[in-house]
Amino acid sequence: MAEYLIQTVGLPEWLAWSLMAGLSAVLILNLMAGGALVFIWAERKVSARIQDRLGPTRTGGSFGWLQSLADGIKLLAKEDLMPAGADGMLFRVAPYVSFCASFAAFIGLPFAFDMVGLRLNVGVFYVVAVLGLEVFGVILAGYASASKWSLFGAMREAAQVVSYEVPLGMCIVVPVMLAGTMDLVTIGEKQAGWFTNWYVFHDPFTFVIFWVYVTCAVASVNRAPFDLAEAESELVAGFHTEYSGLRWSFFFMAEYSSMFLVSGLAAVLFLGGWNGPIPVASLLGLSDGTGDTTGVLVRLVGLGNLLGKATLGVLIMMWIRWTLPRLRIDQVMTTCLKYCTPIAAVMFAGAMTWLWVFPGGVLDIDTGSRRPGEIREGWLDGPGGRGAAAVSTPSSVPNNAAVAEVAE
Amino acid sequence: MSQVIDDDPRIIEFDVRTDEMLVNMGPQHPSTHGVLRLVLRTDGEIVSEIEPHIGYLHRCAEKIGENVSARQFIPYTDRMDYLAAMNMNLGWSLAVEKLMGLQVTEKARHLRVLISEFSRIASHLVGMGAYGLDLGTFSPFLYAFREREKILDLFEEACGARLTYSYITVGGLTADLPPGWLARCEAFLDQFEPVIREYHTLLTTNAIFVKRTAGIGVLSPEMAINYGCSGPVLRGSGVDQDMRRDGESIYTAMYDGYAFEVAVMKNGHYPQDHVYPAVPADAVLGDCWHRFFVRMLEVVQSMDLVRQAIDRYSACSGPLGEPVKVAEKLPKGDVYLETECPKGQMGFYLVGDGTAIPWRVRARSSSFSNLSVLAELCHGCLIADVPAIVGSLDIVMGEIDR
Amino acid sequence: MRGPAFLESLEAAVPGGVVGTNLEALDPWVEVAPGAIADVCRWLHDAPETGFDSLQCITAVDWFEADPKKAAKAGWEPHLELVYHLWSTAARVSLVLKSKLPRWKDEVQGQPPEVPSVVGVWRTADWHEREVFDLSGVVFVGHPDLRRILCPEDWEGYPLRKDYEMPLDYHGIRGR
Amino acid sequence: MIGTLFGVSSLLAATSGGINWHSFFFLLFALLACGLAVAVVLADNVVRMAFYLVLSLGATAGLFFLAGAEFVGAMQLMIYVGGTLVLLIFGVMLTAQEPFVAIKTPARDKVLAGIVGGGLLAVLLQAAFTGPAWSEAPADMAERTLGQVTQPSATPLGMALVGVRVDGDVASGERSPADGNVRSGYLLPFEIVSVHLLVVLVGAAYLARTKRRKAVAIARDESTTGGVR
Amino acid sequence: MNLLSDPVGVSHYLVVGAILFTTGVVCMVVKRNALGVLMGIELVLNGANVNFVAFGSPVLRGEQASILGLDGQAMALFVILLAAAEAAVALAITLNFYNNHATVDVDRADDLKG
Repeated sequence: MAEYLIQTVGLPEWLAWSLMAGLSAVLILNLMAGGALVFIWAERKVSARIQDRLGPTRTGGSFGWLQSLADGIKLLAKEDLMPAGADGMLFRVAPYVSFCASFAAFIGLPFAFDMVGLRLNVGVFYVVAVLGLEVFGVILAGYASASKWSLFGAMREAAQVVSYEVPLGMCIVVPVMLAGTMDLVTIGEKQAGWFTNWYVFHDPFTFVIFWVYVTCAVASVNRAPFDLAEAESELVAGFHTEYSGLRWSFFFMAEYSSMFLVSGLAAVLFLGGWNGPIPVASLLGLSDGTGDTTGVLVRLVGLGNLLGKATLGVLIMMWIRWTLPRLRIDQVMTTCLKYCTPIAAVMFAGAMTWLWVFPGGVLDIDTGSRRPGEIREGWLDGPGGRGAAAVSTPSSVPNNAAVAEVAE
Repeated sequence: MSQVIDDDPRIIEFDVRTDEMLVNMGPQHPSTHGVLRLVLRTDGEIVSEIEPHIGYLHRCAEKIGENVSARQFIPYTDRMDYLAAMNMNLGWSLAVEKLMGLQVTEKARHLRVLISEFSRIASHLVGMGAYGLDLGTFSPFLYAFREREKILDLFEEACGARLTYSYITVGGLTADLPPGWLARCEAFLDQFEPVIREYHTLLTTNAIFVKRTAGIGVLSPEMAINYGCSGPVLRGSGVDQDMRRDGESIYTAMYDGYAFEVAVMKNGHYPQDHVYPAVPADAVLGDCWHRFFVRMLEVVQSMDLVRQAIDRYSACSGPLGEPVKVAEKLPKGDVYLETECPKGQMGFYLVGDGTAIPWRVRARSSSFSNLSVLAELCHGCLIADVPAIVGSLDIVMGEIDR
Repeated sequence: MRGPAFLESLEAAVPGGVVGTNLEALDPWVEVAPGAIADVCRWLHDAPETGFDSLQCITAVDWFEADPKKAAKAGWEPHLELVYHLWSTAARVSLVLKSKLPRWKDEVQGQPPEVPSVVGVWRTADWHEREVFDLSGVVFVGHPDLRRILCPEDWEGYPLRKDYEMPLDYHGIRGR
Repeated sequence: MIGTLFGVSSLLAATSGGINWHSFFFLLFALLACGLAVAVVLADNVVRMAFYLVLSLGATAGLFFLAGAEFVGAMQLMIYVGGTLVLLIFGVMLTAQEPFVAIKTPARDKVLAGIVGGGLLAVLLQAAFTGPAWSEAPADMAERTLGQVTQPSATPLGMALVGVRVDGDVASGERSPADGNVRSGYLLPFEIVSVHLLVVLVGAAYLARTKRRKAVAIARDESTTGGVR
Repeated sequence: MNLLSDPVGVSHYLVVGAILFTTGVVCMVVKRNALGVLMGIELVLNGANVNFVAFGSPVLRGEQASILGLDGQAMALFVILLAAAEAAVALAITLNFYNNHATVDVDRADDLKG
């Protein structure tokens, strides 16, 4: 599209690129913010239904679907309070740090084939690394608030997130190993076909490790039963005790978009990414790899698939939250160090062995579509594979920190 | 070898050198059940000392009692344990009746049993739901309040109020039940019985719940008695004492002919008259889980009592009797009577000087004594355990501060 | 062991402790000399045949009549009465101890009377004695931490005394 | 702010005929990295120092991404920034008590350090511009779009770490594994680093472990340190 | 020279590396807080890393870098790993020092002084 602007409209190159960069950034930002609004509304409705209530019913019609927006306006109008003893600079910056980390991680998450903010060949690594920075804002907030409850919340969060990164990393390594690449787009691509190609069903070990991933993901985004950093019955509100108004809502948005992100990551890594359980498109002889209208339409369906899977993940997290009591800090650490980490390690070894014993896979149903293993990082094979095509045609990879083909 | 070292008092363990921190939990804190202020001295997450500060809800009820007549004091008793106001009314009425030597009619007796046991269910529902809230799960709270609302609806039909009833009063009750009430009550009980199983699934037997409560805040029976604990807190420690069975005759006479089990672990097991969930392996007698479980059992026992009371009450043909006059003179003398309220033994001490207005009124509240054991229980626990322990004591600040 | 036999053994254990009894009252009571209250309680708690292992309540009753006409008819001298309600969980019996104190120590207005603390016997006495100290103005000698409990720490006066006057003003809050 | 940015950039573009986006982002990240590094030196509060340090390291990671070292960049984010995070936490823990929030440095030390640092910087800068080849960008730089990855780095890096070289002269065909004179991979260093990390983990755990000591010894210890707790 | 339009070369990266290195050294010298010194070390290593990456960068050096291959990046990786290890040990030492002296002021670490 940038080329279109340059060639047809005649814009200067730099302007075209910056326009596209801005558009992509706006798209991702809106996905985050809009997603957060939707999820906050959904959380209210889901919790209400779980608890025999109705939830919001008035604002914006019978389902109260404008409730989050109304809340947002209320938060905007609220006074931005800061405790007298707070470290002003850090206190003000902390919510944005959290939010930016969450936002930056979205850049690496593919929403459909090649619909990605920036296609990195270390995609998974990047997403996990950046997501881990979210805790940074929380610690700063806890420290800067000059409140003991905030400090407790921050220290809990730090201990918890740093610990859970270990099993989380091990879980993520397994799909990377199966795909032979850290490129999220290729990982998603390799799970094309019937749902049996999804990595969660690849072998028993990946099935187990998927659930370990779910546990660790819930813990790393601080959702119940691991929401110790903001445990309201113990720490008042934890790290955001002293926050109000817009800054508080930034934490809130960061939390919800992180939930969405880890769910999306789970979908890409384990649940086939943008590929539906039944390869309708490839059965019809369509491909999402082509640049024409059909290709774009198929990709849009894929986008729907991925968003659906990610939303399902978020809904499950809500379900868990409104059902289970909260764990204690030592029990959270025990869960991580004594259960998740060893299980993840064993499953990792198991998956490795499996790959060695059954290199072609056991449940290898020939679907007529691309088979797993056919797609490799192109530069090793030379031209031929689709991955190669994507890498070797520079024009199709707009390279900029935030330029995306989402815009196409 | 290592055992020897462990026991050597001269050897101490130390970790990172840390400073102790004073943290104020409350008076405005989500899990202190009202306006309780706890000053925690913590080393990191570990609480080394805890000091409760009370009195934020002190309304001079005892002083007021010296200025109003015995019947006029009834509304003030409502405001003590406002979650089980019926039981408070009953305690005061019985104390005054003991002083005056009154005997209520048979019908009033059964109605009092019915109402006070029903009120016990309502109170324990709050205790259970709020305990879930303390442990970080929100839904059981609303499930509990859903059922409690139905009980309050029934109370409203009977006396017109939903929280502060002033229904049971000196000499009887202010009104008889409206027609059809008993049928609705039975319908509620039938509907409520399976709901208890849901509570057990969501809380009592939930793995995380058990992890959070089993072995936490263990209160030995000796300590419980020494601290004057009563009610579910005492029975949770395995002390078999229930004023409905062991109390003074004027109170136990009310329960004459009623069959119920005292919810306490005797001979290594809880009563077996109904199917209850098994005690988890981690639970130690006297810990938070047992205190919670005793409450859950009492709900079932109270349901049995309510059913029995419904039968007896409907079998009674006599009059309900009239309450005493508002300005009825009290005889000279003093009485003390403890009744078994949902939170524990509520005692009223009353000194009459021959006028209608008591010379001295004293309310001994169960939560007051139950809370005083908190400092002992919380020694060395984690911050997250503090709400768990406070919640398991099931205190009501209105009763503590009076 | 009830009635007279019980009193005899109590008298033998703490000579001079019991100064009067009323076994006909609704709640029969034993009057104990103020100085001996801790010893009596200790004996009642420890002695195997009694075993009053639980203290239910401590109450102070202020016997004071401001109106001189009524005071003349009252039939008692102004005094404070401490009432202890004991309970035995094993025997399931209760016992009432009473003890008469002067309203003020050494007749000095504002100087609360003193009585031995029973915290060493029952830990629950801790808060109950604090409450009595707070509201009725009795100093329990030997209490580990005798502070006001329900009223603010800087509150003046003892609200449950019959001659207590509500302050006109407390930190700018209108009292009356 | 974004408006200003675009305004400035379009102004510059108008004067010089277009922005090189690589240069633009390089400038952005370089200024951030250097500015925040200076802020680390100037800050007194440990937590603020750590905050600046993390941002500086993050900006450096951005530079790595720009230079085509994606894996190193991600690694930097994950490990370096994560490691600093732990520093930060300790900073918070140790400074939760007032006296240690800021340990002031004498002005004399600052001046001295400034002189030494300035000299060092001068030498280094001079060195940076000595190599003529270093100063000029590759010929095709201008044509290349910003951030375009010439070749993925993660897999060859991983292979190099396990001892197989597929990059450099092997990729360009100057040498081949068959010749037997391929430069070695990094298997040995990799192993050493792994063992090293393990040793460090054990050692750190040992150093910071819960210790047992006789209470008498503690008392003496307290008296020598003035019993400061 | 217009920084925004001219292509960036290795020298530019070297300048950044030099500045990071120098600030790191100054930080190590100036700070009395043990954690501050640690941060100085991190900055120094980071500056070195910038140089490694720049020299090995195919983007910056084109054909010249292909001889080096990924050596520069591999070196940077090892530096990062060792820095992490160093941070762990240094933190443990700091913690121990704090346990014994109740301060993190390195000027107080003079137990060996005669």
